[in-house]
Amino acid sequence: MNISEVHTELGKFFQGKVSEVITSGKISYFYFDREIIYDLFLVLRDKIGMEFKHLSYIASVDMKEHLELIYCLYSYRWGSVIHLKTRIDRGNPHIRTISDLYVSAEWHEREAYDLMGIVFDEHPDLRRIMMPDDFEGHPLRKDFVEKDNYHGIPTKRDKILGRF
Amino acid sequence: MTLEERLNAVKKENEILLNMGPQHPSTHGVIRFIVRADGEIMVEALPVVGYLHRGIEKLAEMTPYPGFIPYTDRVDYLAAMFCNHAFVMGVERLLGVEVPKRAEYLRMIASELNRIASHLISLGSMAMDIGAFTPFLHGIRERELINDITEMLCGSRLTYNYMRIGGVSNDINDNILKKINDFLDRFLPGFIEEFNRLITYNEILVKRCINIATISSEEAINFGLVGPNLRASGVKWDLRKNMPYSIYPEFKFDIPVGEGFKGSVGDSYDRFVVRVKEMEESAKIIRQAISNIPDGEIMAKVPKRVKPPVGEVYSAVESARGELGYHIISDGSENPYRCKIRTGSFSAMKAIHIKSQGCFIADLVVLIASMDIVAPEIDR
Amino acid sequence: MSFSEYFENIKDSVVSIFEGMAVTFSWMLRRPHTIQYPDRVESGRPIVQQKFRGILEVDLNICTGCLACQRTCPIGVIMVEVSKGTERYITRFDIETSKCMYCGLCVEACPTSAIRHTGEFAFSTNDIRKMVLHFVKEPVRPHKPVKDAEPPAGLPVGSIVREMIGNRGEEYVQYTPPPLPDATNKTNKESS
Amino acid sequence: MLELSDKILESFGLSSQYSLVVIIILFFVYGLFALTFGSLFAGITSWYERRIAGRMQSRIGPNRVGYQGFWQWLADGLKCWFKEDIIPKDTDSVLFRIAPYLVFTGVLCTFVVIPFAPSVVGSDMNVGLVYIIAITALVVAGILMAGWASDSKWTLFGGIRSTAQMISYEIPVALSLIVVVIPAGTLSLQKIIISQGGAPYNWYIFHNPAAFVAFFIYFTSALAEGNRTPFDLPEAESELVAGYNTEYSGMRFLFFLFAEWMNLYVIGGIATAVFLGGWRIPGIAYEVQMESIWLQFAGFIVYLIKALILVNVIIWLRWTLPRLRIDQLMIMCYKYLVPISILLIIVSIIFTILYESVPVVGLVVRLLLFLLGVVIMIYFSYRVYYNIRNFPDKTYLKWMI
Repeated sequence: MNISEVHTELGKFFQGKVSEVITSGKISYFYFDREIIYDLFLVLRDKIGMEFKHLSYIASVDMKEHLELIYCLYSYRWGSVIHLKTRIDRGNPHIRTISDLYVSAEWHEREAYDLMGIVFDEHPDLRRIMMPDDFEGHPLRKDFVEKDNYHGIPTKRDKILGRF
Repeated sequence: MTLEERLNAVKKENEILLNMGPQHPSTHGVIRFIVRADGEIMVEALPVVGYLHRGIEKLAEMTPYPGFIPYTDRVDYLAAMFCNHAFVMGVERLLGVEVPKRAEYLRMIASELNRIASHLISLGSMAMDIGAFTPFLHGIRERELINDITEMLCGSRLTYNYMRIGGVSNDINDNILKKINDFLDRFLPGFIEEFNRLITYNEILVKRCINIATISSEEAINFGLVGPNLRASGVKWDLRKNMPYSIYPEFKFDIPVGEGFKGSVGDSYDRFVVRVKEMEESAKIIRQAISNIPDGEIMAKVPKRVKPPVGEVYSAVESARGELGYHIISDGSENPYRCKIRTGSFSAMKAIHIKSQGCFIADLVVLIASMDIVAPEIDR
Repeated sequence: MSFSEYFENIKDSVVSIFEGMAVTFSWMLRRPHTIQYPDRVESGRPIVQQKFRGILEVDLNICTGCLACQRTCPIGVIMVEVSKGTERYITRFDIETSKCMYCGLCVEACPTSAIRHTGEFAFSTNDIRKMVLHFVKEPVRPHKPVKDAEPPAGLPVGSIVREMIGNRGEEYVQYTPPPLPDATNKTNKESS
Repeated sequence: MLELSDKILESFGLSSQYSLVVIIILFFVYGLFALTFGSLFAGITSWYERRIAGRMQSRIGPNRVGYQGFWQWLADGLKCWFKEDIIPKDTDSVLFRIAPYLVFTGVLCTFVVIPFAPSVVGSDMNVGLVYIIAITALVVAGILMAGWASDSKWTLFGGIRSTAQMISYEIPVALSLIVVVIPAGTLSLQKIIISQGGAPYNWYIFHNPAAFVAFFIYFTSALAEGNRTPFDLPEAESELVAGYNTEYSGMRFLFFLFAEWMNLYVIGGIATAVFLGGWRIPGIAYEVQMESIWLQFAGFIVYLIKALILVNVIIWLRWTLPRLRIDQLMIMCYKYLVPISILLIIVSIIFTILYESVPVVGLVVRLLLFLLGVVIMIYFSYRVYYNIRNFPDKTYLKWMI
């Protein structure tokens, strides 16, 4: 069940909302709109022909003008893997959570929230996962500037050799 | 919302709030569990992670491709060979470089040796958490022999930095082959049988591990478990067989799957036994590989300054802790634009959080050890 | 909990404890694998293997000053300064062993393998600034590699570093790069 | 002790009204002997245990302080003596201070009854065994105090777990000892030893099948009494950091360790006295042994060797077996040990009656059981040989390196 069959299958359910299959480098993926995320993953997970039951990871990428979320799904029954992408504008980075469909999504979404600042609505426990709770800013963004010190601890190391 | 709010929201009055803090003998590495216990029975063990977050993914965006390889060792320092292999394979796919056969063999031998070493530590520390200290040291003693071999092969005992984009850094010689043979003769029939007699069939360990945190196969897939944890729940999925990479199709080895050896399918005891069986399989693979290493050079022609074309790749490797994958997005420059690292222990933490409800505090220790989580893999 | 299961449990635990004790007792009669490291070193087994990546060392007679090592180091631990002008001198070659992660990328990048890993690893000091190894005592002319002749064999591996590690006991003295012999042209970069 | 004091009185020719003074001096001397023997034994066992653990884990163990590290325990003792023992801020300081001494005295008091040699014993009470079981209750109180007073959740867990464990395991200890008291007819340890014959097959362990099983039940439940693996739940490092003695440091912590290692000898001593024929030397009658001083000393040595063998087994068990969980511990006590030991008492009664009516059956059963013991030993050494043969490491018997 490779990506193009999945794409045609989904094309029937979500006409306008699913973009064309794009292959860049060694991965082929397609974009989908933010609103249909819940139904899309419900179909992907439970439809007999697809059964993508294992959500491998959610990668958040900062494409400078907008943010992107990459979902990677495995179907153990058919032994296939597909990647889906969705665009999120930097203004209000909101998207619905899929942690009620995939339990593993909860922590991946928390990481995306913590490091990239994408807020997942109806997430059961949206907290920072890597950074301390009172940390401002989202480190993985391209425009993230690190402050000089955190609670008085200097974040820049003293330069012995003047190089780094 | 912050941690305090989360805890106050669910606080009941007759519960004890125990802090199995970052420094605790049985949380493997720096992980903290806030245990809400009612007497000995746990209501919830809330994991708090992030103490070992070095921001390797952010560092990837600042270092050139060849320079990033030593960082990949630090993602999972107990099984560093797999991290190298996954990253290097990803970049080679982007560049379209064909790795010489001999290099593939050397990579595969080093990785399987590293899998045995990692399993020895995880089995030993599980036995130690349950109280038996001797199997841990027997495991460490065998691991020392592997450390010597890798030290002779690539110069370092833990963070190997052995693989390069397009091949491997050092070649193997007869001395190392002889040492590997000695290790295998010692390991396969002798050590594993003795380890089983000493601890695997030990009734106290069996009683402590059966029916603890039993994870069914649907649950395991939904939790996103990978590697031995997934196979112990009865799902026959191993990247080396189902999505073959490198030269694994040329070798005959089978995938141990949990069948409820003493308790039910997918309990902690199954995970323990599946890891022991996996060590045997790895030893068989190495034995097949040593006998027919092709000769040839060990490094493909790769430009000094690696600049892969624009594009993305996701390369995954069956590490000791399951699927370890690098999602590399390159924009044609010298540094990767984004490098997402997918590790096995990250999703295993969620399984621990859910499965810890309702079992004893002593079982939380068994559950953590049986999931074989390692702090650097979670926090990256 | 039927009767058979009751006695099954007892039989299992007795047999498995019996087996376990037989295994540990058999180890009582064997030689321990650990050796007394500082006092007694086993002759057969080297402490550190031949290819061990220990503390870095630079042999300046065969260093061509090409700065390849400085470029490949992912964390910028090597600092080399070569003076501009007609006669080029290597005025500064420092390695911060406290920050180095011994990954070995610089050794591979060096064309004449001037920089190399030694077998030394015991190097602890009470002041971290002492861990910065300054290899240039007085400015040295970079080595001109002859086209096809293989590079001349430098000093034995480890000799330079062993001497440096040896005198780590003295007080720390602030390092000042040595002046050029005839001070014709200033060094290209002021060390900040 | 009383006859001893009368003998001394005649030898000095004093009249009997000084007997009270002599008895007090004798008790003081015996107390000192018990204290030094106990602490010396605890110290040396700590070094011995770490060496044995080392060899079992193919490493060396402490061998720097003195010849083969023999003075390691003295070094540890002095270190703990000079170490600052911190009393955390909001602990219940009175209980916190008393707890270690309670535990230590609890274990030391059992030395009163342990028969070192035919005439050397604190006081040969005729309620010896019951006294031992009663005095260990002091240890339970001490541990609970330590657990509660250190005012931290972990020590509270450790304290409650260990009290539950020690109280519930006193029952199988008592019941399994009664199995031997029935044929012996007396509770005092000296008389039990006297009623056993010298030759190994006359020991009470081979007296009847019930006593044979009772030995193993006594041994396991005494291990649980002394908080030793596989029951070292209270100070389970992997879960409770260090159980009830987490907050202790310095000399107070050492008292807890003293108690634990002294307890080893108590377990070994009682087991040898009751089951393995104490200081009886094979082939020598009791009366002959009472006269000559040298035979009494030989009796002391024989007693010591038997006890040390058992202490060795205890240490060996610690480095082989994992730890039980708290509910498995309780199940094992109330579902397995207590019912079986009650059953054994009945079987022991039947056998004692049988032996009264037909004496030759007793001899036959004893020989058969002795044979069974020897067979077990042979099978065990075969298993050890099997292990040695199947692993490439060669044997190496130069013990101390």
